Amino acid sequence: MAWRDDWRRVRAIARKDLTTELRTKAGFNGVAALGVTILILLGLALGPDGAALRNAAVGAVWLATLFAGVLAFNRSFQVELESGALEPLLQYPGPRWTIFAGKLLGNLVFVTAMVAIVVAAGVVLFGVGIPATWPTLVGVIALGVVGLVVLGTFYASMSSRSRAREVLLPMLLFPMLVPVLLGATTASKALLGADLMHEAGAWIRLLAAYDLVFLIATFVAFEHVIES
Amino acid sequence: MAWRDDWRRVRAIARKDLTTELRTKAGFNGVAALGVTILILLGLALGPDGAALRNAAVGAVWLATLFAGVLAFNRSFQVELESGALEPLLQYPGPRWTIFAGKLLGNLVFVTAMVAIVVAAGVVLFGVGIPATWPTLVGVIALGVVGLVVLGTFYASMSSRSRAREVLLPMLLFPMLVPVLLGATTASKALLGADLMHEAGAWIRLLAAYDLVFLIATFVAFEHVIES
Amino acid sequence: MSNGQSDRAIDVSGLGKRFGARWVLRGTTLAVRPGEVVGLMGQNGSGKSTILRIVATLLKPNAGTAQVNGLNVVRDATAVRAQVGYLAHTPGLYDDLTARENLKFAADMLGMPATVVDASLERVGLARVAHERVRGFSAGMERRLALARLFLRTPTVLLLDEPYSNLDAAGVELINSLIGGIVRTGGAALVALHELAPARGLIDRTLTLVEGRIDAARPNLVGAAAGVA
Amino acid sequence: MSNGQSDRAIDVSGLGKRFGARWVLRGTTLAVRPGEVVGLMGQNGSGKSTILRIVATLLKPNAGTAQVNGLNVVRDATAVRAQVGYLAHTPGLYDDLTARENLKFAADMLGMPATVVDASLERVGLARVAHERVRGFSAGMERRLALARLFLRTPTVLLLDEPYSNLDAAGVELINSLIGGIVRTGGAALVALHELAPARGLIDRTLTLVEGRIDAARPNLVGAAAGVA
Amino acid sequence: MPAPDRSLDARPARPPRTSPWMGVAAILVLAATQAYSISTSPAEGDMGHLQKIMYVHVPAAWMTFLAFFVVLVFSVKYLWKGREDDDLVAASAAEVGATLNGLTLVLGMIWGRPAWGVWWVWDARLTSTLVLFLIFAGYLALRAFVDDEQQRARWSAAVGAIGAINVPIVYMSVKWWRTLHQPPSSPATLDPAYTMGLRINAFALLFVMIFFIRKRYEIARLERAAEHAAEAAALGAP
Ligand code: HEM
Ligand SMILES: Nc1ncnc2c1ncn2[C@@H]1O[C@H](COP(=O)(O)OP(=O)(O)OP(=O)(O)O)[C@@H](O)[C@H]1O
Ligand SMILES: Nc1ncnc2c1ncn2[C@@H]1O[C@H](COP(=O)(O)OP(=O)(O)OP(=O)(O)O)[C@@H](O)[C@H]1O
Ligand SMILES: [Mg+2]
Ligand SMILES: [Mg+2]
Repeated sequence: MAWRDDWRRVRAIARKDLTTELRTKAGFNGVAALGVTILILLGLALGPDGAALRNAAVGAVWLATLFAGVLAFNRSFQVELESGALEPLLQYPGPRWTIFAGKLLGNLVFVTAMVAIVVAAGVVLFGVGIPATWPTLVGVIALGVVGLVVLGTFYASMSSRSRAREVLLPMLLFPMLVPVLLGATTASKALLGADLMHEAGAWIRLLAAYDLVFLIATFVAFEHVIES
Repeated sequence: MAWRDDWRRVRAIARKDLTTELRTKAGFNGVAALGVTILILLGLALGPDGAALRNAAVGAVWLATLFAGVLAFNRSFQVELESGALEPLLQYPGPRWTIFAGKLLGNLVFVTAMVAIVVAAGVVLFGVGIPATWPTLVGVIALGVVGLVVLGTFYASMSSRSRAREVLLPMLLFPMLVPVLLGATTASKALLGADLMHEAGAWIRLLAAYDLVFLIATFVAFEHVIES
Repeated sequence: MSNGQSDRAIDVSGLGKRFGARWVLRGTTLAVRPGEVVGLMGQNGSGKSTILRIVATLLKPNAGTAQVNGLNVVRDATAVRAQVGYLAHTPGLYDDLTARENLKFAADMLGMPATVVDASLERVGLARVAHERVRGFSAGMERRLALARLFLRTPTVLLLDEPYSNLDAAGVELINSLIGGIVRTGGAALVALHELAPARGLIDRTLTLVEGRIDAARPNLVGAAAGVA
Repeated sequence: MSNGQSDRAIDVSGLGKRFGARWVLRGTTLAVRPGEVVGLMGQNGSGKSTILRIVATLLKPNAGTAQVNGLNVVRDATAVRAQVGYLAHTPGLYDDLTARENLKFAADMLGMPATVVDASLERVGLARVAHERVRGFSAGMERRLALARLFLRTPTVLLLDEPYSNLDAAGVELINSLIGGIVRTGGAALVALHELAPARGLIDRTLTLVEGRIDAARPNLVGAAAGVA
Repeated sequence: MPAPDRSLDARPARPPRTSPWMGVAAILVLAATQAYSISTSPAEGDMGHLQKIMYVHVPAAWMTFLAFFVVLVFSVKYLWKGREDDDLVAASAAEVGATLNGLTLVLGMIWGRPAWGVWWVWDARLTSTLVLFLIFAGYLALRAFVDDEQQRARWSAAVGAIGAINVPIVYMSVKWWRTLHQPPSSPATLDPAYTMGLRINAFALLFVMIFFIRKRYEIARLERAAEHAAEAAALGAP
């Protein structure tokens, strides 16, 4: 009973966020287009050398995901702050973790869709061959996305309410995501090289452990953080 | 007389924006720290190979400047939108170009200071040697910054008033900045290589022309754009 | 829901709140009995909204306690939220959702059935624009929609922060019927306002906030020739 | 400043405005003479704010014309801005600047000497918090600061959108003294409001907006037993 | 009037006071060790006396870790108990830790320039030290950008704890990232002649660290005490 109410809250929040994103159009298309644009800029800035580019492709894809993702997280709480909707949100009865779970769910859907587009663009633009191990690669991407979304949503819940939100979120988030970035790029590279399966395995375990640890830690911490 | 009034308006706007940035602290320190963080992320994403990194240094510095700069531009108009300050701003008498000029001036000061820090960090982190032609290099950087700020401020004046501002600005801006990015990176690389002075010369002329064209164009277009 | 001590719907005692170094509330003590409507008055910046926000669990006091139906607003915040209906200065709506979507969201969060949504929209007179986005709403339409949220369920305690502002005559009647409905079911209301006129007849007594405390010397404006301004 | 045809401070004729496909104003015609104070009434969402925003040059009409002292608000927008003082629903302040910095900025933009700033702060009763950031201001304090901007210079035409909301009795007096001052210097005021009580004595006549037009059938509320609600 | 509810914001009766002797002693030991080690230990082949940077560089790195561990402990404690003092200790430790972290970086870079010919290499230890610095720079930035004390305390406790949890993960990942490709260009292995000086110095720096954390904490406490005195006045008799 209580669980059903909570689940209804979680869904309501996720649905509201996704509706807003779709409604504002820029929301999804914009973030995805931005991811692709960043990818292209990275390609341009790193120079015209084909082999070097292919080498940098994986890193570029993850960086583009990261930068575009930050925008999504900030938006997700900013929508609450415009015209003071956060106060009513906090004033509803029901446990606070439902708010975090709802935001998390919305962001997860959003970022997953965006990553699909950025990865596709990366494959095309940088001429990356799809390896036989692609299901594992999808797993790596999923683990990376979860890590990104969990910490991104958590930090955005604070930064968006501070002065200087646009700046504070990446400042807090980027250093924390170093393991995700390294794990995801290195594992992806190994899988694309289609050789060092063992190497990828270690990184995948690291990513999974990372996701689990921070999923638990952020759920515990959120209740303290959301109070004003 | 009228000119003096207009100049007073320009200064008032720039001063107000810079005061707000300093006041919220995050403003400058945050954006600069973020630029450096992005630089480090680029270093991490591109892998541990020293020589490849040194090659990518110039591109990384310009990309970090670009990404951090976008935040500055967005902030500069967002401050008008919070609690509806844009309407009073538009309601003041006096020509509209003063608003653009004021914003431009504020952003120029802000981004110049940020670039100084990012460049210094880039020199240290990527082990770039400072060439004898460094005054020209400073000139290239200045031209790049002007191009970035002129277009950034102009597009932010529109995007910040749309829904989805955080996303729209980079979407509009990044493609427009491709010539600046290419010109600035290629010229900088040539000057750092300290050999192909002729190549740098052509790019510098391109940058200068680009800045001039868009400075004029944006001043003309702004009057139309800012009306609601 | 409420436990035994329900002889006081709202019980605020020795409340202290500071922002930075400045103390806005300095030991405010007030009580509202069930069935009672109390007007909270005071100059701009005197702390009316701050009191309401503390009782609504949105702000933590630095000293003193506040209780709603015997429940402490800090320790039993979740239980308090289930009993309190709060209308703020700002409407707190999602601009890119329609009026109906905004209310549906509130119903989901409150655990109310979806059927109450349309009834509530009808009641505040926004049924006609139910499927328009809130972004284009006028000031009064936004206030009405915020108000519609309070019609979704029947709280036992109402906290209204200058509810009459921006509303036309029909909107004023809405507020009064909301208050009247709560009082009839034995609930209580604390209403911050500057002018008694629109609420005339509904407010049982007024309290005036001066220097962060309820001023005992100020007359209870109700019953007196209460025209303000 | 104003050119010859100054027998009408505000002259709105056949004004049409639509948002998307919905026409909010459908040929509104109204005029305010110099020295006159006109109340603009109408239900929530009837288009009062829209008219004021058009006259204040913030919104372009889709049909019809609006003139201020004979100047067209679209063609001569800059000249109109120099003559109009507009108070909106929202205060439009910079949260991270202090009260004084906000006003100083306005003075710079208006081309007024810096000396008027402190006088204006004093007048609205915010001198005490002149060096505090606006972020922590109460609703009424923000309204007062927005009002202080209007005291920086003497416009010939005042456009006030529900000026009394959120203000305490002293704040209401401020608004009335602002209107009184303008009228005494031969200026005019168009005031959107829902309730005449706070302005009593100042408003010369009222116009009521119904379905996007001034309703000729509605009584001029001034002089009648004008209690609203 | 009833007494204010202290449970909301528990605080000790009086602020603590650290004897300045601790600081004086720490600095004296530090200075003495420098003098001793610089005079006795041989100048190293490649770098000469520049190598003495190590006597501060290495202990500073160790103390950085220790200080951030203190942040972790007191942040978790704050989230658990909600006592204001724990927040202040965590904040003090974070400031001191970030300073030591910055010192490690700067000294390392000054050292790296003659040793490796560059200011920076993307070595595992260097990179993870830098990331650690950024994590806690973010922590301090957060503290600077939030005005309300209770909110600041809760947020920074969460950020501090979660940041500290990440430290070993960052270290591991950066190490793997490096070592899987080429052997680390790590600093020269330690000559036993230096171990003694290093150990003494580590203790000296430990005392310096404790002294600064306590001093910083005391200042914060005194500020709060002043505010609480103002509170007592504000809430006193009508
Ligand atoms: C920015 C540059 C540098 C940074 C961030 C840095 C960081 C660190 C850190 C964090 C430690 C402690 C590691 C531990 O005990 O697990 C350390 C130890 C040490 N560093 Fe550095 N370092 C830098 C440059 C250098 C340079 C240039 C040298 C000498 C050529 C050097 C020599 C040492 C030595 C000898 C140790 C002790 C090694 C040990 O205990 O095993 N460091 N450094
Ligand atoms: N930017 C906009 N986009 C879409 N519709 C708008 C916009 N601005 C106003 N409207 C619509 O125009 C109508 C009139 O709005 P306006 O704000 O002028 O009303 P009002 O008379 O001031 O009402 P209130 O008394 O509630 O302030 C409303 O129905 C509103 O929905
Ligand atoms: N978040 C905040 N930060 C700093 N100061 C605040 C904050 N919120 C309120 N204040 C201060 O507290 C005081 C009381 O504010 P409050 O909003 O409670 O007043 P009010 O009685 O509701 O006034 P009004 O009639 O103008 O709405 C004001 O002086 C205000 O400046
Ligand atoms: Mg208030
Ligand atoms: Mg209106």
